[in-house]
Amino acid sequence: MNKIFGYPPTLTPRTTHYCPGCTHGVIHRMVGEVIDELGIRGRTVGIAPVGCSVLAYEYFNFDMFEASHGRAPAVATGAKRSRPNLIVFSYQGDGDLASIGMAEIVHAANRGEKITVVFVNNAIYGMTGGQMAPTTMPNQRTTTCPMGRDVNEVGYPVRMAELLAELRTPGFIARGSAHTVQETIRTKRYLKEAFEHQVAGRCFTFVEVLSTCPTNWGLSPREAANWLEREMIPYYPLGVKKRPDVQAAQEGA
Amino acid sequence: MNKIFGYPPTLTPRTTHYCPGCTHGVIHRMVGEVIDELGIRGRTVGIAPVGCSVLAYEYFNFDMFEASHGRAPAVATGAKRSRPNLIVFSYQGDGDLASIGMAEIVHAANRGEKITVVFVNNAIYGMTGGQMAPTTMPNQRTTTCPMGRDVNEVGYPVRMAELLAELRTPGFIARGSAHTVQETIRTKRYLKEAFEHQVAGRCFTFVEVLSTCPTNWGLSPREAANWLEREMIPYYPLGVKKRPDVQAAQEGA
Amino acid sequence: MAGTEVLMAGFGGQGMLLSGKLLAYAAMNEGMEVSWLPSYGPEMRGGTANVTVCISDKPVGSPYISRPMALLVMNQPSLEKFGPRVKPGGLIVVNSSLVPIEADRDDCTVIYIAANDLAKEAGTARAANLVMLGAYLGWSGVVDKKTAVKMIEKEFAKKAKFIPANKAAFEIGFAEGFKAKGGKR
Amino acid sequence: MAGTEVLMAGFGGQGMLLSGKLLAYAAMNEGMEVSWLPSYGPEMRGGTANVTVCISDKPVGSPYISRPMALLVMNQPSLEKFGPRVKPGGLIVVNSSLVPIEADRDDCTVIYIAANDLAKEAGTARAANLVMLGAYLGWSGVVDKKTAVKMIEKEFAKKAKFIPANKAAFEIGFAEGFKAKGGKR
Amino acid sequence: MAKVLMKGNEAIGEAAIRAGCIHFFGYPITPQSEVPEYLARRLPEVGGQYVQAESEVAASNMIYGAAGVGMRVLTTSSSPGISLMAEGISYIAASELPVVLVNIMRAGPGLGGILPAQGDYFQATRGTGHGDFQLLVLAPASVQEAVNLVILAFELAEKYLNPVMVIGDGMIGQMMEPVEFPVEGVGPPLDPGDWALTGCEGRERRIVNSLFLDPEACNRHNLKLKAKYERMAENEQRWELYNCDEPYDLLVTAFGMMSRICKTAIDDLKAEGTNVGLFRPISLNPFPYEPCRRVIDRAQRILDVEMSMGQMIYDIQLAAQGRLEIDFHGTAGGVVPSPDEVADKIRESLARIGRSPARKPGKRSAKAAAAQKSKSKRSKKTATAQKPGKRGGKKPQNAGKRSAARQSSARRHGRRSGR
Amino acid sequence: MAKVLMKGNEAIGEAAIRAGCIHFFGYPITPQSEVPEYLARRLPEVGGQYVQAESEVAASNMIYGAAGVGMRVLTTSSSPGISLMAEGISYIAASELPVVLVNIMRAGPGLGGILPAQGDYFQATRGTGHGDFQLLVLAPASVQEAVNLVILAFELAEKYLNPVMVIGDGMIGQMMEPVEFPVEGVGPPLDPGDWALTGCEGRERRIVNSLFLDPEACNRHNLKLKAKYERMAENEQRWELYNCDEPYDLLVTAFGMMSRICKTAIDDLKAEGTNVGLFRPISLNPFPYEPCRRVIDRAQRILDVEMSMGQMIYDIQLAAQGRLEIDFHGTAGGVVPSPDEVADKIRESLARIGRSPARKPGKRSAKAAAAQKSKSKRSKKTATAQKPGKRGGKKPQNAGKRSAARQSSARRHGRRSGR
Amino acid sequence: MPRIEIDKERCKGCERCNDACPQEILAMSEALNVKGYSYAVVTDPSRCVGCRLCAIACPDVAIEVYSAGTQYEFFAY
Amino acid sequence: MPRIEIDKERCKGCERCNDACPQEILAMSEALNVKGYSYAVVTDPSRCVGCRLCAIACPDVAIEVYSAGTQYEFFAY
Ligand SMILES: Cc1ncc(C[n+]2csc(CCOP(=O)(O)OP(=O)(O)O)c2C)c(N)n1
Ligand SMILES: Cc1ncc(C[n+]2csc(CCOP(=O)(O)OP(=O)(O)O)c2C)c(N)n1
Ligand code: SF4
Ligand code: SF4
Ligand code: SF4
Ligand code: SF4
Ligand code: SF4
Ligand code: SF4
Ligand SMILES: [Mg+2]
Ligand SMILES: [Mg+2]
Repeated sequence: MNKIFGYPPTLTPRTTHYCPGCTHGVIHRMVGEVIDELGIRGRTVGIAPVGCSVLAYEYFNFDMFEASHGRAPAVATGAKRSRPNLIVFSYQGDGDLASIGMAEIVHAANRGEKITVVFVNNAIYGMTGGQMAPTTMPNQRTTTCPMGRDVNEVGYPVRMAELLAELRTPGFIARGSAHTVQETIRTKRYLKEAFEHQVAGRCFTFVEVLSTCPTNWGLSPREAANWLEREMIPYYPLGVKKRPDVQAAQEGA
Repeated sequence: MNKIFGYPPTLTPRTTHYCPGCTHGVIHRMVGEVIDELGIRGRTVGIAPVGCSVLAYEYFNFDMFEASHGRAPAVATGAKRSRPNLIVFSYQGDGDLASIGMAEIVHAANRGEKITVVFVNNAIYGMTGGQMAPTTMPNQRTTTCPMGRDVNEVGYPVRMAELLAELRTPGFIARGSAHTVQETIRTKRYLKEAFEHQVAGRCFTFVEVLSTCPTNWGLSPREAANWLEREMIPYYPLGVKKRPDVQAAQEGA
Repeated sequence: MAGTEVLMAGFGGQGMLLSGKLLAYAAMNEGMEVSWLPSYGPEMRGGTANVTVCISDKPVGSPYISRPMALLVMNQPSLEKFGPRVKPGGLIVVNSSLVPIEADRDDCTVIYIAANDLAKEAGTARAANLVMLGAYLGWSGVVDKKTAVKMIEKEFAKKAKFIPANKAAFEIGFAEGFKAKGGKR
Repeated sequence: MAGTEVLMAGFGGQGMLLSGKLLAYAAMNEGMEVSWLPSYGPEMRGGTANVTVCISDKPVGSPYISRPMALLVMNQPSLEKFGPRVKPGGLIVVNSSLVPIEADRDDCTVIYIAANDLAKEAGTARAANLVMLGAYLGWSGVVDKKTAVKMIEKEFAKKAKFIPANKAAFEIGFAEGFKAKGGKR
Repeated sequence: MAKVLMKGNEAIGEAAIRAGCIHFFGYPITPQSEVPEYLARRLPEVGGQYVQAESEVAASNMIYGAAGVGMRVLTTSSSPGISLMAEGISYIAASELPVVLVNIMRAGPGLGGILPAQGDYFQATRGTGHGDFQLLVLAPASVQEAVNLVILAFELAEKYLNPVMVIGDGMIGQMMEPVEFPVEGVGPPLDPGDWALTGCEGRERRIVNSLFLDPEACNRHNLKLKAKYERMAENEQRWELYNCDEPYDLLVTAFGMMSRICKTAIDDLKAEGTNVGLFRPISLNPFPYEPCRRVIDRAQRILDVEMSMGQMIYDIQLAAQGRLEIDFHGTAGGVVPSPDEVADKIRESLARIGRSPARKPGKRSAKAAAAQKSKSKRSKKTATAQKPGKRGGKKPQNAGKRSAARQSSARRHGRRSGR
Repeated sequence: MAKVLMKGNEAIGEAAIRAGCIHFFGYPITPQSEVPEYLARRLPEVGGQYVQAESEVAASNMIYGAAGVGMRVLTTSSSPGISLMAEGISYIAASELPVVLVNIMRAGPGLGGILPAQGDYFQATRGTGHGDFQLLVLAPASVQEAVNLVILAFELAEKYLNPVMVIGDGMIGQMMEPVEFPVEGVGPPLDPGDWALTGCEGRERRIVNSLFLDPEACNRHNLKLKAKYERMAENEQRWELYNCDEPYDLLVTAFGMMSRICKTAIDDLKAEGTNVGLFRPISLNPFPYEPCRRVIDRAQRILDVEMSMGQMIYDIQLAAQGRLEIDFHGTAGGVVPSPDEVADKIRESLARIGRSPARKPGKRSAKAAAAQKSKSKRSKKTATAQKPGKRGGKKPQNAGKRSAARQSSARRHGRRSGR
Repeated sequence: MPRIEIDKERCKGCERCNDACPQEILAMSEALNVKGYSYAVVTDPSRCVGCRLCAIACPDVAIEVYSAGTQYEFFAY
Repeated sequence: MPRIEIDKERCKGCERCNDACPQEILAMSEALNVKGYSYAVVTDPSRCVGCRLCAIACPDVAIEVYSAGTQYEFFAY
């Protein structure tokens, strides 16, 4: 009998503080697995954001920063530019990355920082108790849009993957989801590809992962997965948005 | 004999501080003319940025703010949301809007603020003496990229019009240029359409105008116009990038 | 009486913040000065949620109380943490449906109430917090029973169907508390 | 001499900042303490550009000088603005090629030098700033002529073809200054 | 008007509406998120708007825009968020716009924690941003006072055309207390005076600006601001004295919620026969130096208590001018000193001047606890807040009315909370 | 090593390289833009990197990242840019990372102007950001001292694992003076100690963090920081006395470039037979209170001169403890008080204590001007900078060596400038 | 025979594994774990095919899977 | 006959009008204006067609154009 699935060595044994069914946990595990698979734990530096994953440094078992709200890509830039041999990734929520951190993520992507960004989009501010995020769905109710997001007043949700893919600077940009096993498996491939590009020193890499927030959506984990599937995926299409021209990059290098 | 071209009433009589041949002056005049043509001077509030046009409030003859560097869209949001009857526009350079002010412009556009943004892209920080901007052309030399912009190190220039057009929220987004008479005329039409959409309360409006900085490019005004034509226009294609569905907007209202 | 402080503690979702609010409202309606100070922060996520209610006939001094006069606990960690802090001569109400241990205090009154079981009897296990509040008021008489019941009615005004069960739970608790006090005050 | 301060003023692009730098370099090379403080800011854009050079055998106190010992002016606004501030007994060198007015000071030495014309003679009108510097040094002898010439050579080392004309301009100016001083120091 | 039981954060939001402020721009942050949440519900009801800014940087510039067009405007945040507003606040102050800011302080520095703290005293009173400018800073010690001071903040902001900050700790934001709103409904709109950008139709155009390229003009502008700050210092000092009518050897200094904890400690000690005075600045800027000096002059030692590592103590030193020794007790990180702890520190300070009560410092005694039960002495001698030149009894403008009143409204304020 | 004539901004950039710092993250702003411009040219030559941040907010987080992985790192900015770093600096201080920040102050508040000013004293020494933290703040008064202090700043940052700010005004950034670099080449790399995130291969993993959800832990962290600040206060006070050897009635206090202007004024007055002392703090934080008090004790009055509306004066007051009257002269907005103006103010202050020189205050006299010509007296009595406990002669660590030396390099430093 | 092991103290009772199992052999416990959660249990271990879907779905990495198949070094899937 | 008027004190000598004029009748002055700029002058006024291109090109709004054509209210072009 072989163990064909178990606790990834690169996660600490701590139980997370995430709510039951919150897919932050799934995404943590995938990141840990990818780092194990690539054997880069010893030279990886992760960056936790401000958001529910603020304590990510308690769970990832390697060197970690805790960054200020939204600025993880700038922290990553400082770290990676100073020690290019490190594998640097940030792990950020949608309030963190798409609201307050918009300038930092767009510019890190545009400068082509050779980092990996794991973007957990749960369409809400989880940690602070469920306020509207730029990614909140039309008509979705939150504590700061109690009548539902009115797109005439505050516009449509931001699609970060598409927005960043619009930049001319090469990059790897994909969107997956952690709400089903199938999408989780696919998303893990995106994450792995992203880290591989970074290991090869190729380009900026970005994986958006749709994630549930049962607590602030006011749904059970199961309902939350269904809501994500029904409401979010049509608006946030999954798939690879941009891939570096590996050939060209190798010649350039 | 009729005067068929003269000083727009909505500009103050002051001579600008702009360098000889700097097309900031052309853009100022066009904005002034449009405001005169629409007869909205009495309810217009302009917002000057930090950049060479920091003194725009000396030249536009109506109520004006001076905003902090990059934040004019936030100031515009505060003003327009508080007094929706005002016609509010910001006038911003590329360092101001595309570098430090990235978050503010993306979010103002995404919220669909019913303002007009005049974005003067001269591929450089004019006021501070010619440092690299996010819009600086590949290989263009500036005081902070003395060997020319290396796209492998700092990425490609940001195309703001295309980036903002990618957002789902409706808007009017166009790019013109002030380097020739022909493009100036076309650009003025964009500006007029933008203000018209605002007057109709329709959507976020944004006109990027390619502009020369003879001083910091180290070129004569004539050479500067040629350089813009040759280097910038192929990378920054002119034209309307996005138009609101006027029909739909009217029904919505 | 001139004033008292009650600490109500449990897991998040067990309704102690609401019990505290009802108590504060009731006291306020009886003309007293009150403060209601919830814990927030690290304890909150999946941890304990507690609230301190101060009641006084004078403006409340510190709403933050290190040594309360009374403690109502819905779980074991809270009893372990706060039990020792109750002032000598004070009261501890333990929800014995959920707390398997006893309070280690002989200088206080300790009442064990099977709040969840009693609440179930009243119609809904979710009203265990009201059993606890009832027990506290039955024992202490800090506010009038009628005032408290009025507050419950107000609180649930928009979900009227919950009123009867919640009132019943409160009454059951009250009776228990009153009994523990020896049937008189 | 123990120290002096020179204010050099003109339009941006007229090279007064460079003249000031050459003077500061030369003085430094002669073992003196120096400071070179340019104006910056509102005056800069299309306006006047000026620089204050302080030279002393002791550490320079304030590099910002309200009343300089000497003034070199390349345009009328600068003469009008700074002329009255020169210390009594000081020196004013006026580029009469560009400044149509006279300095209204009888307690100072005023030298009028047609710097642009003289520079043209030397080979390039752009070297008017060096004519001015030369005139100042010819009059004041603050640093040795040879040192100043060495600095010019160093400054233009990378654009060697400009050296002769600039040196020539400096020499012409120097001669004029020395003459104005009466041919002796 | 009837009293309602309200969470501090929500009461602050409501107070703004009562003051006529129907525009809010801000960003969520614990422990103040209930302000935006409350206003997101309430403002549309009163014809106003809640706009969630993309960041605190943007929020500070949005309020600049809103105030610039002559509307009353509020933003609220907590420590790190206020830091992000530093540049914006400097612009607002320099441009002389009336805005009200609320800082519900949490533990710092950095991300710190989310529990109550007072470590932003310096930031509020000295270095909120670059350049020479000052905020008016008001520090309430109860939910009622928070309401009163928010309303006052709007008045002062408009009187001086200056940003006003109301500063409290997480406790004041999170706790519920009964409040009475001194005014009904929505206050009248702001008079756009001769400065607001309302469109130049029919009048000279106006400019809202802080750029003065000419140094003389910039200096004049700074002198003008300075004169205003001197006027503020003259007229807007607010403070409270507690227990200062009887003789005391020790003066305790504290502000905000910390002062209430000190009061409880002081009351407890009274039961031991010790009288201790308390000085509480209500306006942290202008700091009431003179009033503070007057009560210092009657003491033999000072104990400054803060939920910080010692910030207000500098102002106490400036008031004391070296005349007395100052002891300090401070905690940070969200640790709230308990009344017992403060009482112990008071005993230690008293011991240093040989005025130690007989009993050794220790845990709050049973006797003290008993005293607590019947705090009859606390009644009429409580809080007297004074303004300069108005010593003695006059009830301060901003003192909360504490008369018992029936609760009239059952608005629901319980919300999920987080960080 | 030979002296070179260098612009302050460029010398600061070069000094960082000499200190072993080869990473710079920053954003252009007048009057400091020559630092990034210089480093954009120089850093690639020494194997380092210049990264232009998208904003000062980003810059402050980039240096957090760079320092966190154990590299020496510099950022420079000017007043509004420093405000934008407030949150980032608070994080850096809280996480105990060694970074060096330079603020080349311009006129404020708001956009203000771009000319020299000192109005960020409070911001630097008190409220740089939220929470209880402190920067080490060093204020040079010459280009040479700027070089020395930047090098020292890196040493101190690493010694204390604390951000250090070198603060000067636009003059120090823009002027050229001869400088000698005390070290050749590029300094050795930083030792990543037991804190830097270099990859956890072969060791325990590390965390760079300022979050402490547990209040007790957060309080402990604050106490740890406080202990560090006390150590800094103990060991890192730096100051200069000028003319304090002879008896004086008036003590002038000033910092940075302003102190040099005061020196010239003091020298001019000597020619009139008046001796005036000068106290200049070099470390603005920790402020040298005790040393200041010692020279205050020998004076009868104080004149504090600042290019601001009065900020350091609070620290002078704290040092004076009410013992002396303090006059103040300040300008803002980019107006630089001239030596004449300062001399006049000195005369006024002297007059107030009946020590007025015979002549009426007025424009700098011919006699003074003549004296200026031969300032022989100024020579050996100049600047003596001292550290606590080391009174008297010892040449301070950071005093510039001013021996005449041949210029060895003709590096070109003239650049276009703007705002 | 493939089998899974559930660490009941890590489990938060979210039921995601229940939904994921193609064999429908997972359910929730009656009893609560020390954190008060009802936890996942295997109702019919014999029918487990070792497909790992439950483990992949679990946000709390509470499930280990054992099988006769190839040992994946790092639980690649 | 169409004609233009150049405000020589506003002119900064950028020559943009020179380049814009289809009639090639603009040139730069020998003399300098008070700000020290060589300014635009019309070399052959009689050939001006009143096309306004010079004016549209001018960043300093130094040119007015007069013509017999329709008067545009706000110089629309
Ligand atoms: C400067 C600053 N502003 C605001 C906050 C408060 N805050 C903490 S987390 C958060 C939002 C988190 O939402 P998101 O990034 O979507 O992460 P999630 O919790 O949903 O995973 C906010 C606003 C803060 N800590 N710092
Ligand atoms: C917060 C802040 N950072 C930096 C500056 C300095 N600064 C002034 S203008 C400017 C850039 C201007 O460039 P751009 O926006 O392209 O305008 P242009 O001058 O080219 O028209 C900068 C960096 C500032 N004033 N404030
Ligand atoms: S609040 Fe939402 S995002 Fe945060 S842990 Fe809970 S479910 Fe996950
Ligand atoms: S510096 Fe450039 S952008 Fe600025 S006024 Fe001159 S030419 Fe125009
Ligand atoms: S491994 Fe597959 S079959 Fe076995 S329990 Fe898990 S999901 Fe069900
Ligand atoms: S998915 Fe994991 S946490 Fe959820 S019920 Fe199953 S075992 Fe428990
Ligand atoms: S109006 Fe036309 S023809 Fe006449 S000068 Fe101007 S460009 Fe030339
Ligand atoms: S375009 Fe205008 S500024 Fe330029 S030369 Fe012609 S008239 Fe003068
Ligand atoms: Mg989220
Ligand atoms: Mg630009």
